[in-house]
Amino acid sequence: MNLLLTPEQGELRAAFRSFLREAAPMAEVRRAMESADGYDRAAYARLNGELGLAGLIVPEEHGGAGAGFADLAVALEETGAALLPGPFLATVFAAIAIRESGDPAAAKEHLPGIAAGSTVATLAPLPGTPATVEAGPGGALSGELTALNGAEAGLLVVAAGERLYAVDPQAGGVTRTPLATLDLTRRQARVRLEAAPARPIGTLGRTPDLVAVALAAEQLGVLRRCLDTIVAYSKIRVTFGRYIGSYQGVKHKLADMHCALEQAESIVRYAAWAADESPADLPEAAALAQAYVGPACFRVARDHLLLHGGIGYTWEHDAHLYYKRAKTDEVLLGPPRGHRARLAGLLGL
Amino acid sequence: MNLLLTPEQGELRAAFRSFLREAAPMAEVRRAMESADGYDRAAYARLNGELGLAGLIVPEEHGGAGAGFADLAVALEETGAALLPGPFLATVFAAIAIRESGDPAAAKEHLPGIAAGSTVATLAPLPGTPATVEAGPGGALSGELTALNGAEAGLLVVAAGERLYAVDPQAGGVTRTPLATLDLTRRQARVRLEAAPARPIGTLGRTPDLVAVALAAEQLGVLRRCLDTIVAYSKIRVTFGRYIGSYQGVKHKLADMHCALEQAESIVRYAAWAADESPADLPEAAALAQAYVGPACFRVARDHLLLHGGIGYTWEHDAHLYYKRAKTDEVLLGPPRGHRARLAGLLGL
Amino acid sequence: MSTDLVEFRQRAREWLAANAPAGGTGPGSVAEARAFMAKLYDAGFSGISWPAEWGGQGLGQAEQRVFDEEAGAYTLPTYYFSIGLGMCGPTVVDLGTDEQRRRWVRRLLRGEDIWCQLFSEPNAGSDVAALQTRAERAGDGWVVNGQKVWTSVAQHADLGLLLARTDVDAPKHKGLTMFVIDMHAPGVTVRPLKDMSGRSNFNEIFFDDVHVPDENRIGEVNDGWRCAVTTLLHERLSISGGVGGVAGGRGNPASFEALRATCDTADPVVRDALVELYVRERALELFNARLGQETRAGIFPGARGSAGKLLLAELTQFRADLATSLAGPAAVAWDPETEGAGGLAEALSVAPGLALGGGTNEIMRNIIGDRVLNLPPEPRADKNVPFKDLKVGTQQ
Amino acid sequence: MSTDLVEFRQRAREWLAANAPAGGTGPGSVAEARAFMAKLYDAGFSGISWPAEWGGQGLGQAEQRVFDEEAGAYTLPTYYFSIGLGMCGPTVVDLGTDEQRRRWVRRLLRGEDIWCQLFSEPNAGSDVAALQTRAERAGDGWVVNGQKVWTSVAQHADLGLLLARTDVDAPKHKGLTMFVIDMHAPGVTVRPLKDMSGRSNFNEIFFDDVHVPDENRIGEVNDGWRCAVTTLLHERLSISGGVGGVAGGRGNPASFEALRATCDTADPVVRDALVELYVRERALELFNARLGQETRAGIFPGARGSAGKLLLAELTQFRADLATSLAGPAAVAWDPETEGAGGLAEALSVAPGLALGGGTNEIMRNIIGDRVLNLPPEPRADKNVPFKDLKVGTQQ
Repeated sequence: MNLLLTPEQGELRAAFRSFLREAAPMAEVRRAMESADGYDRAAYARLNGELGLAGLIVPEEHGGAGAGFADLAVALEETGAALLPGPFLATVFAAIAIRESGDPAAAKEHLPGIAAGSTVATLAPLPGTPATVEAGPGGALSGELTALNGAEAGLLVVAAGERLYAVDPQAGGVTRTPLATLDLTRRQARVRLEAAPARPIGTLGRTPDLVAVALAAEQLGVLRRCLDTIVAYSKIRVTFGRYIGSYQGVKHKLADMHCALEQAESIVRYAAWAADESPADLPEAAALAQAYVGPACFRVARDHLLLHGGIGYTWEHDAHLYYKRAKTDEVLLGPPRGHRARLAGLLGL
Repeated sequence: MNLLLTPEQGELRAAFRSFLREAAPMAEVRRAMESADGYDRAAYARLNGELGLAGLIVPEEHGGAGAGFADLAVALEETGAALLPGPFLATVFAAIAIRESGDPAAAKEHLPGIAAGSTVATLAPLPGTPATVEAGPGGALSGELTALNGAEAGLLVVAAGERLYAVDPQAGGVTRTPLATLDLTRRQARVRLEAAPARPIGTLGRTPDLVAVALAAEQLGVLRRCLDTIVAYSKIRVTFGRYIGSYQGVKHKLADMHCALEQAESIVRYAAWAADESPADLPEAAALAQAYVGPACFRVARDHLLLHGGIGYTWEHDAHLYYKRAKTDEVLLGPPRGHRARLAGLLGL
Repeated sequence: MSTDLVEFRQRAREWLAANAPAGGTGPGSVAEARAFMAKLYDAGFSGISWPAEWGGQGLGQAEQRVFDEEAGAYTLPTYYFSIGLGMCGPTVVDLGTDEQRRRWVRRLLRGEDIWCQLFSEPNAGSDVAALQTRAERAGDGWVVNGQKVWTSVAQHADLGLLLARTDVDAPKHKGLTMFVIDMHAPGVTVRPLKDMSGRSNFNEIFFDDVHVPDENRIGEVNDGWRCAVTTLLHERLSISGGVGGVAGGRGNPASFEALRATCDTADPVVRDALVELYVRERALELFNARLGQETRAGIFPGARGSAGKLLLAELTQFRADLATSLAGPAAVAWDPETEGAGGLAEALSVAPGLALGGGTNEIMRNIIGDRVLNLPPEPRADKNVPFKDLKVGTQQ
Repeated sequence: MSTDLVEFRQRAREWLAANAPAGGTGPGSVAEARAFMAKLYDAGFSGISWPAEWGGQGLGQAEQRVFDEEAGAYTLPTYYFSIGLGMCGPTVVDLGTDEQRRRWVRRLLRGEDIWCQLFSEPNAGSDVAALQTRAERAGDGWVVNGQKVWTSVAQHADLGLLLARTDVDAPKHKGLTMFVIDMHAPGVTVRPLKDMSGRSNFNEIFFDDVHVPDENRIGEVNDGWRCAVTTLLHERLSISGGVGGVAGGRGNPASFEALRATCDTADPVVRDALVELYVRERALELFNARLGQETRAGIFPGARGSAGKLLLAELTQFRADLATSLAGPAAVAWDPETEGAGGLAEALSVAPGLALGGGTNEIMRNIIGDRVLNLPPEPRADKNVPFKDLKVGTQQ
C-alpha cells in the first residue's frame, strides 16, 4: 500500500497548480460560469494541449498518457481546488467507462478524441443515481436520465443496467434540456432518449468504483482549498482587536477541519492505490472514499463559509461557489447513505 | 400547555434541594454506595417522612400526596441532581404501575406501604428492555428479568406482556442475584422466577410512557447539576494565567450545554404536563423526552467530566459518578434507537 | 389566563380573520404594507405593548404574545416595518427624548415611516464597535461620511438608525454616537447587495457628506455604544421570536413536515434521520414556547434569548444539509420549469444567512457564556486604546 | 522498500516468533519485563534508531517502523519501559551530557532502569509550566519539595525525569529546571491514584527534602521549559503511534470488529451506525499509516502527530458512547460471574483517559492551530510576570 505522492506526482501537482492559477483564477471561473458555454473553451483547450489533462488516463495506444488513478487523483485535486468549470470530470468519467468496458473497438473509436481534447463526453446515469433507461429491440435506447455537462457533450456513454452504450446526442431520438443547478460552475442536463440509436460497448465492470475514487479526489481538492482559504483569512481578519485565528472558537474549528483533511487525503491516496494496484481492495476503498470524503468536504466547505462571517454570505465572495460544489459532489453518486449501505454490504454486515 | 413551574412547585424544589444538600451531600452518597445496603436507610426514611417523597404521587386515599407528574418531575430532578442512592426511582416506577393498573384492590394493598416509606418496590422488566417472563398455569410466573434495586425490593411488580403481577420476592420461586453496575449509586439485580406465586393486578396501560417521563425528569436533574458544576469550576480553575471559562474553547462548549439544558427542561415540562393534562399528547411527549433528554444528559455529563481535565478522571472526583449515571439512565428503558423508533411509529413515518 | 387576555385574543382573532390578507407569503408591495399598518394601528394592534403616551396601546407583553400567536396563522404584510418595529422604534422609546418619541414613534406604528438599521460595516461585523463611519461636527449639526452594509429594507427606508464614530482619539467603545438619519437626504446612496442565494435582501449604503441635524442625535455624544447595545438586544429578541417559527415558515421544503412527504420513509435509516430532525424541531419549539410563557408571566428572557437564536441558526443549517443529503441528486439539479423543484437548493443557499445575520454563532456563544452563565470575560486588547491606533478589519 | 529493510523485517519476524511471549495481553511482571528487555537488547532490537555511541543500534526510523509493524502481532512485555523509551530516554539522548548519556541510556535499553516522568501537578495539568514543585540549591546539589501527579509506572520506577521550579522571581517558563531523580532516594513517597475505572494506573508522588546531585541536572539551570518541550513532543508521538492501534487493541469490545459480532446487524439503523464507526476507524488507520510511510521516507510528522492523538481520543470516546448505546441495558448491568460481560462499561470508564492524558483535546487543537496551521497565538497574560505573582491552579 502506498499513500505518498511520488516526486513525479509532486511535479505534476505543481504544474497543474501553477497552470490553473494563471489560466483559471476565480475571476475567470466566474466569467466562464456566466458565459453561454459555461466554460472557457480556450483555457480548456490549453489544459488538454499543454498539460494533456483529458488524455491523462487514456492508454498510450489511444493517444493518452496512460496514467493511473494516483496521477489522475493529483490532477482532479487541482481542478477541484480551482473549481475549474467545464466537462473535465464528465469526460474523465466517460473515459473510465470506455477503458473499463473491455471493448477494444469502442476504445479505439472514442478514446483518441477524448485524449486529443476534441471529444467532450459524459457518463450517464451516474452510478447510484436513478434513471429509467431501457434497451429496446435493435438496441435503441429509451428513457430519461440526468447527465453532467450533458448539453455540452458530443458523446453520451449511457449505462442501461450493466450494459454500456455509445449514443450520439446529435442523432435522432435525443432531447437535451439544461437543468438549473446548485453548483454554478458545472452544468447538468436532462437527457430524454426516445428509441435513440445506440452502439453497445461492453459492460460497466469496475466503473462505479473508479468513478467514486475520481470524485473523491476532486472533493479532496475542494476541501483543501477551502481550508487553505479560511486559514489564510483568519490570519488577516481582525475582530475585537485580534486576528480571528487567535480565538479558540475559530482555531479549534480549523484544527478539526485540518484533521478531516489529513484523513480525507489518506483515504483518497488509499483508494487511488487500490484502483491502480489492488483490485480486491477497490470496492471497499471506493465506498469508503465516498462515505468519508463527500460529507467531510461539505462540512469543511460549510464551516469555511460560516467562519468568513457576513462577507462569506455575499454573491461576490467565492465561498458559496465551493459550498455549492461540495454539496453537489456529496450527492453526485447518490445520497451518502447509499455509500454507507454499499460499505455495509461489502463488510458483510 | 403549561411549561412553567407554579410558585408551589418552586417551593417544593427549594425544600428538596435544601434537604438533599444537607442529608445527602456527595460524601454521604459515596458512603452509601459503598455500604452493604447501597443506600442510607436513615436519610431515606427522613426523606419519606419529612418530605413525603415516596408518597408524592400516591393518591390521597392511599395515604399519599396525590400529586401529579409536574410535581413528581420537580422531586426527581432534585434526587437526580443529588445522585441520591437507593430505591426511590424504582419505587416510583412501581407506584406508577400500580396506580395505572386500574386495580383498586392492588392499590389499596400496596400503595399505603409505598406512601409510608415502608414498602420498597420495583417494576420489572422495565419497558423497552428484554425479558422472558411467562405466566404459567395457576398464574405462577417463570422467567428471568433485570430489576432496578431488585435485591432491596420488598415488592416486585412484574410485567408479563401487558399484564401486571405482584410478586413477593421472599416467597418461593424467586432467586435474586446482585449485578455489577456501571452506575455505582443505584443497584440492579437479576431476578429469576421459577413458578413464583404471583397475584394479577391489572394491565400496564400508560405505565411505559409515564415511566419514560419520570426518568427524563431525573435526567434533567443530572444534566443541570453537571452543567452547574462545570460552570462553577470554570470560574475558579486557572490555566495559562486565565480562568478556563474565559477561553472560547471552554466557553462555547458550555454555551452549547446550556442550550441543551434549556431544551431538555422545556421538553420535560411538556412531558409532565402531557402526563397530567393531555393524554393524547402523552405518547409523543414521552418518546420525545427519552429521545432527546437521555442522549443530551449523557453528552453534558461526558463533557462536564472532560472539561474538568485530569482531576475529572480520578475516582475521588464526583464527575465519573454523574457520567456513569447518565449513561445508565440513557439506556435504562432500552437503547436510544428504540425511543426514536417509537417516535417514528407515533408520527406515522 | 385572565379574562382580559381571553377577550383580547378573541378580538384579535376576529380582526385578523376579517382583515389579514389571505394566502399571503411574500412581503407584498410597500404601498400595501403601509396601508395595512395604518389599519392595524387604527384597530389597536400596532405597538400593543408600547407606551400609550407615544402612540402605543399601553398594554403588556402578554397581549403582544397573544396577538403574535393569533397572527401566526397568517403572513401579515409587515416585513418592511420589521426593523423599525423590532429594533429602531424600541430604541427610540427607550433612549430618545420626548420630542424624538413624539416625532417618530406614532409615525412608525402607523406605517408612515420605514426604518433601517445602520450599524454593520465591511470592517465591523461581529465587532460592531470597530466601525469607521465618521460623524463630524458642522455648525449646528453633523456631517456623515462612510459606508454601511447588511442593511435590510434600506432601499425602501425613510429613516435609518445610524451608529457613527465621533471621536477617534477615544477607545473604540467610547467614541461612537447614535443618530437618526433621513434616508432621502442628499449624499445617501443605497446599493443592493446580492447574497449567495442570488437575492438582494440586503444593501450597502454610502454616505457622502450627509448632513444630520443635532436634534436627530439619540443619547449623548460618544455614548452611542450603550445605545447600540439596547438596539442589539431588541434585535436578537426579534430574531429568536421571529414569525417564521422553528419550522422555517409554511412551505419550507426542508422542514420535517415537508420531508416526511418527499422522502423515502420506507428506508429505516431515512426514518431515523427524520426522527432526529423532528426531535430537534420540537426541542426548539418547546423552548421558544417556554420563553413565550415566561414573557407572558413577566419574566424577561434577556440574554437567554440568544440561545434561541443560536439554536435556530444551527437547526436551519442542519435541516438544509440533511434535506439535501436525503434527497440526493434531485436536490442539486432540477428542471427550472417544474414548480418548487429548486426548493432544497434554495434552502441550502439561504441557510447560512441565519448564522451570519444578527450575530454569528460564535458571538451568540460568547453572549450565552458571558451573560447567562456569567463566565469570566475574554481578556480584551481593544478596550483602552485610542481607536485611531487600533487594528481593525482585514490586514496583515 | 530497500533490500536492507526486507532483510531486517525477516530477521525481526523470526526473532519475534522465537522470543515474543505467546498470547500475552497484560504488562506481566516487572522481572519478566526486565529479562525480556535484556534479550531484546542482545538481539539488536532495543533502541533501533538510537545512536550507537550511547547503546542504541544506530539504524533509522524506517527500521524502527518495520520492527513495530512486525511486533504489532504480539503484546510485548515492555509496558514498564514505555515512559523511559518513549519520553525520558529520548530527552537524555537529545539534551543530556555525554556523561549522562553513558550513565543512563544503555541501562534503559537493556531493561536495567525503569523510568517515570514527573511533570504534571494538581495545579499544573494542561499548563505544565505553572508547576510549583521547588528545587533549591543546597551545597553541591539541590533539595526538592513538592507533589507530582498522573505518573505512570512510578511505583516500579528506578529513575524519574523531574521538572521543578528553581526561580520563583522569573516568569513561569523561565524559572524551571530539569533533573533526573532517584526514585529510591529518601523523601520520595509514591502513592497510587485510583482513576474513574477503579484501576490504579497512575500515582501521586510526594517529595520531602529529596536531595538531587547537580550532575543529575539536564540542561542549564532555568532552561527546563525548553527541555520539557522536547520531552512532550516525544510523548505525543509515542501516544499517537501507540501499540494498541486505532482499534484499541485486540479484544476491545467496543471496536467495530467486536461490535459487528455482538450487535443486531439485522437492524438497518444499527448497521448504519456500525458503518459510521468503521469509516472513522479506517480514516484514522489510514492517516496513521500515511504518517508512518512519511516517517519511513524521512518526513518527520512533527506537530501533525497531534492530529493523530486528538482523533484517537475522540474516536475512543465516540466508540465507547456508541457501543454502550447500541448494546443498551446489558452494557450497564451484568452478572459479574459472566466472563467479559462488563467490557463495554469498562470501555466507557477508560475512554476519557485518552482525552485527558498527554494533553487534553483542547490543547491538541491549540497545537494543531498554532504549529501546523500557523495561526496567530492566543494573547498570553502569564508570560512575563514573575511566577510568584501569577494566578495558578484553582482559586477565586
